[in-house]
Amino acid sequence: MTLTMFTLNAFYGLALAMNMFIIASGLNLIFGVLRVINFAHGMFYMFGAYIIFTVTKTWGAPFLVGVLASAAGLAVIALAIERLLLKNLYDKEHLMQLLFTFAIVLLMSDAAKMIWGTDQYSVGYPPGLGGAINLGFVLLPQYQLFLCVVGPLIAIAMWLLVDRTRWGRIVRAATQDREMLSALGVNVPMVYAAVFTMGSALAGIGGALAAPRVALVPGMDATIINECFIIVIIGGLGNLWGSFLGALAFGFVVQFGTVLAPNWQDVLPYLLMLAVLIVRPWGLLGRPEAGR
Amino acid sequence: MKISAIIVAAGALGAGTAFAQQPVKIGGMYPLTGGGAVYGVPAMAGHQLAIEELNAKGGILGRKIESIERDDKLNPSAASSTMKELITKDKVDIVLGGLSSAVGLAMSEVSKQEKVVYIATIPKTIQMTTDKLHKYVFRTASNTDFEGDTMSLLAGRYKLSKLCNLQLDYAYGNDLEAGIVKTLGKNAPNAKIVLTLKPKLGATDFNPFIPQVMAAGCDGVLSGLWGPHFVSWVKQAKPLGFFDKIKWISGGEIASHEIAGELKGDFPDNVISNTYELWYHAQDPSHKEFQARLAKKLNTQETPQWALLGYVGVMYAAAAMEKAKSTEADKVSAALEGLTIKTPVGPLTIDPKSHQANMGQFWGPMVKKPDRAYRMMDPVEYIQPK
Amino acid sequence: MPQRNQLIASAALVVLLALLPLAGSRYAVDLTTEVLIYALFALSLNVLIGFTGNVSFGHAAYFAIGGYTCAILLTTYRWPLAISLPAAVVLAGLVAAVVGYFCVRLTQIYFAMLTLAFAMLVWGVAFKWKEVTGGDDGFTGINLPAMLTNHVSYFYFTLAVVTVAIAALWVICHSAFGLTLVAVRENNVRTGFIGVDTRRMRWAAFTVAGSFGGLAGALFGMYHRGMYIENAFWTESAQVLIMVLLGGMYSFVGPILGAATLHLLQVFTNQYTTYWPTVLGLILLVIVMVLPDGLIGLVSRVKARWGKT
Amino acid sequence: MSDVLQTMLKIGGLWKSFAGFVATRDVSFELKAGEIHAVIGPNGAGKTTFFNLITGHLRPDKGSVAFEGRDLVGLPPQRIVRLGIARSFQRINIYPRLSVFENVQVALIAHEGQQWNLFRPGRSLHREGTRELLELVGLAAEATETAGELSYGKQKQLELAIALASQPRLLLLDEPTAGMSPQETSETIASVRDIVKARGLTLLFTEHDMSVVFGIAERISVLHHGEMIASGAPDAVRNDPEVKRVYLGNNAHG
Repeated sequence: MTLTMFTLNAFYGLALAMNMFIIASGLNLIFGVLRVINFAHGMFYMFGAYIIFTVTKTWGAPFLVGVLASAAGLAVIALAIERLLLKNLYDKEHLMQLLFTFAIVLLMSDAAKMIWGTDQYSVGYPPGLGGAINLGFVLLPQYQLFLCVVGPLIAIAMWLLVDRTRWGRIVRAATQDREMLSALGVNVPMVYAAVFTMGSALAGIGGALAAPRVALVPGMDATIINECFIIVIIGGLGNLWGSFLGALAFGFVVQFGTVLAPNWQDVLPYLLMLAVLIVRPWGLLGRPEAGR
Repeated sequence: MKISAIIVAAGALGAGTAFAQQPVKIGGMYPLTGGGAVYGVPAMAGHQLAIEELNAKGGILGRKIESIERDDKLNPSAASSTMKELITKDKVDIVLGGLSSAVGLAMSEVSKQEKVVYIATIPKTIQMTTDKLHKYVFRTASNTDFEGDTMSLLAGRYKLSKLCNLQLDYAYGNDLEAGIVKTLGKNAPNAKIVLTLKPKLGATDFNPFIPQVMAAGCDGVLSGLWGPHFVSWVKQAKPLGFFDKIKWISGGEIASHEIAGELKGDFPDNVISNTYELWYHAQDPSHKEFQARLAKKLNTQETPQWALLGYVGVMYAAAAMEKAKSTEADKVSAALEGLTIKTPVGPLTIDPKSHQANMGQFWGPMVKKPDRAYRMMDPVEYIQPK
Repeated sequence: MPQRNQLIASAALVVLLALLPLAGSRYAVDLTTEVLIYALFALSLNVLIGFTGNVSFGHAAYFAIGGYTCAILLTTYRWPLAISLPAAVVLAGLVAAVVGYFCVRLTQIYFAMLTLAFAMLVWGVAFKWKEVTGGDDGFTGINLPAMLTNHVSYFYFTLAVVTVAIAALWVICHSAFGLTLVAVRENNVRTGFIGVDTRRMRWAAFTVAGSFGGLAGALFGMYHRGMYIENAFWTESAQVLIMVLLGGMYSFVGPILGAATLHLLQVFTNQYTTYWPTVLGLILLVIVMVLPDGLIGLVSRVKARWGKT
Repeated sequence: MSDVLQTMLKIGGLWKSFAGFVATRDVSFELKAGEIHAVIGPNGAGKTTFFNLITGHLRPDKGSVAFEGRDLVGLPPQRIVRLGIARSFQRINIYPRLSVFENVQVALIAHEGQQWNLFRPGRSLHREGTRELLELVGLAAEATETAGELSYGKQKQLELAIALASQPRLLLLDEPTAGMSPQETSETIASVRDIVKARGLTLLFTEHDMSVVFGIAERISVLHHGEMIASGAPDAVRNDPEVKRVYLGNNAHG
């Protein structure tokens, strides 16, 4: 591999990692606090992509407005789902929640079909980000550079929010002991609703930011949900920087793995997860859950 | 002897008139949900259009047509069950449709067991009409050999020398590659494949492949990347100036308006590809007529190409039943062999040996037009296999 | 004694099913064959989920291994069914034992994701090993013994095999082994302190589940005369998981009910609307919101959970 | 089976720390067969950790644990149980969704190594033995109830029955009367002592209630901040100045 190729691959791996991180971080947040395995997260991602399509292409709004619309749209959808339905399920079996999110996937897939039909769509790059930057020995696409900036920004913002604010302390406490928090007078249901909304909005942003790079088609939710779970799991459940690390591992393994061993590309993410879980059963930065 | 013959004839006549009340049942199966719906939904629209037209003219053999439509879910086992259901519960006389190779082969397997004719209208895998050919399976779509042949022909015509072969890593991609390799020496003796890459089916990230193609110094790419794969590739490769130097010859119908109309200005230069049908291509009156009716049904002038495939399948079924004067599978199968019908894209004939129709495709370069926001094929050439 | 009633009811159901072909509906016979196979598939998974408390996201792998093995032995190697079918079960069980060895070191979601990873490897092998499995074209044209090519005879064959397999699973689930599995599910730590190697118990449960899953897969492949890589895909694992949850995982018969309900729902809604996902989604929602114990909870609200007979 | 004067459990130089916090500091300890031995100490003294180290729930950083001359370090709980050490837990640790009867039954199945029997119906096994054990701890009337619905005191009794089902020679009870009323406490203690003596068991237990401790313990050991500061006969411990200072002094009058 020449230096040019290596640089390019490393860069692409990073860009992929950042795009995946943005989506997976929301899933991680929801799982970490609510302990809900949200199968609908991929569908939220798809809705994020479709919403930015409608807002920027059909209505002609600027790209940034589209991203915000995707985030807002998913926040509203998620809040409605949480307040109307999901909030009644926290005390039930985890598996019932899983069945619930699967039902949401089915309903939203048909909703998408009714709203957007089955055509495939594409979203243009935001102005000024559609080209590439020439470093002399290598060309780097601007949009991917942009993702490489946005990803860490989101990570830092989440870290500040969760680690440095009162609200964040409550959220972290909620992951530990819900009853205790409730006894302390914290409105736990509101914390849950806020976390679910925020995590889902991140899926929307992830979808919106992925939209210029990929074709928008029904079914685009299917693989993304597995990949997000892989990232969250290999990073360590509920661990923000774990997910960041997990996304980086995912990005580089998929990028370099696909170049070097194209025959394995279909199962690369799963091989990565296998390797991590066998060596570190609780993920890269995860801790074993005490007892039971 | 004579008397018994009369009795038999009378019986047959009686049965015939009783039968005349019964509609002809045509089963149609396409993916209508999930990832395959992009193609399945328009194909089903064409399927329905054909049945509406036939019914307006009195149906088949004077009997009304009853259309029974199902989602094949892009899943071979589910499709197999559904097709059995159509045969055993709904008692269909013939089944049409399918999209993916695996679904096509699964449906072909059911057709073989149940002795019901199946016309594959979209699946292209060559196996269906070679190794796994049987009496009841027919194909009115193109196939990977035809497509590969035309692609290598185009490589020769554009005097390409260093080629990169870019196929999706699954049945269609592998078969198309075989079709190209088989004919390249004959069609483009000066061309050489210097690099073969196979991204996975459903890939959305082509960054591991794009730099490799650019670094290989190819002057042309022979690609089987269809639909969303092509769109994603374009979105990721174009910022690097990928299409400035490299000529992209593609199967997989990426020259269709569904893609060009969506990508608009983002559709790259230097693309030569195919499509089954072109709404803006005035070929002959029958095509214009078809296009007008389809536009009315779908409420858009810019109709998708896939409708034609569903439409032609039904027309073939109808013609075969008329020719056989029966809906019995054995007779319909016999009638389909060598049958020629008129279609919106010209006359088609099913080869009696391979059960394959000589379905051609429109081929040509995609070019900017001053008065259009999207690219169109110009000049268009309808290439039909010999 | 309720157990006796159960036995009589089960026997009556089997007899009733055996009479089904007399009704003359080929469609009903085919549909029932499919339901029987899915019922066995769901029951096999429930050995892990309901009895051991370990959720597998990769159970389709063993279904596929069983299906492909039986198909390949029958067709490529022309082995008789009497050897091919047991061989398929054994191979599925062996692979489950190997995979299980790694998976049972983990618990909860980590366990689930590891099963998923292994299952996707199985899918990858089925996809890439084209010469043997047919790759993504599928393995079609399975060579069945002549006596099973008729749909009625295949139905009886399936009914017999599934009945025996379900009876075997019933015995296993209600054995000392089964009761100890429930103890592992209810309290893993405590079970260690009564002298049980809980990891080995879970490993054994994993292997049992895989073996019976393989049997279901073998029956499935022969029924369709084809195995496809989609049968090993994670969506298939999700589907059987939903069957179990839908029916009720803490009951032995729950998964049978879930399998029948989900499969028939999918078949029937597909006949009426292409918006079958909405119909299915709404039904699932109702079940989740109103029937937390799955369908079996509706059938026997009065009955207490596993533990009281 | 074992001589009354024989050492049953011998612990030497045991250390355990969690992320820098030392929970067990160089603890050495001996337990004679047949004795009733209490481990006391204020909350957080490391009593439960000490039990967990003996029963294999935790692995010591350093030190040795020998049961009847056999090294236990590194053995998983299930192996240690099989050697003859059973325990109860400070926080209720039963099978809340199984019936009371099944709670004990499954422990008997495990004790007999029948968990690998795939054919014998589990519920038909050890019915007699289960009934006897339930009677022994006074739960015969509640046999068919769901364990999780029992009163707290009765759940504690059930724990005892589960522990006894393993037919241990050494019984470790972690706060067997925690959360019980004085009435329940005295009943429980009386029954525990009867059972232990009748079956010739050795008992090691932790306890908060000093009247219980001094009522039945033949020997007492005192843990403080993970260190074993005293060990001996009740009177000797009662009068130990160090114990008085750090523990009894604070608690008895506080």
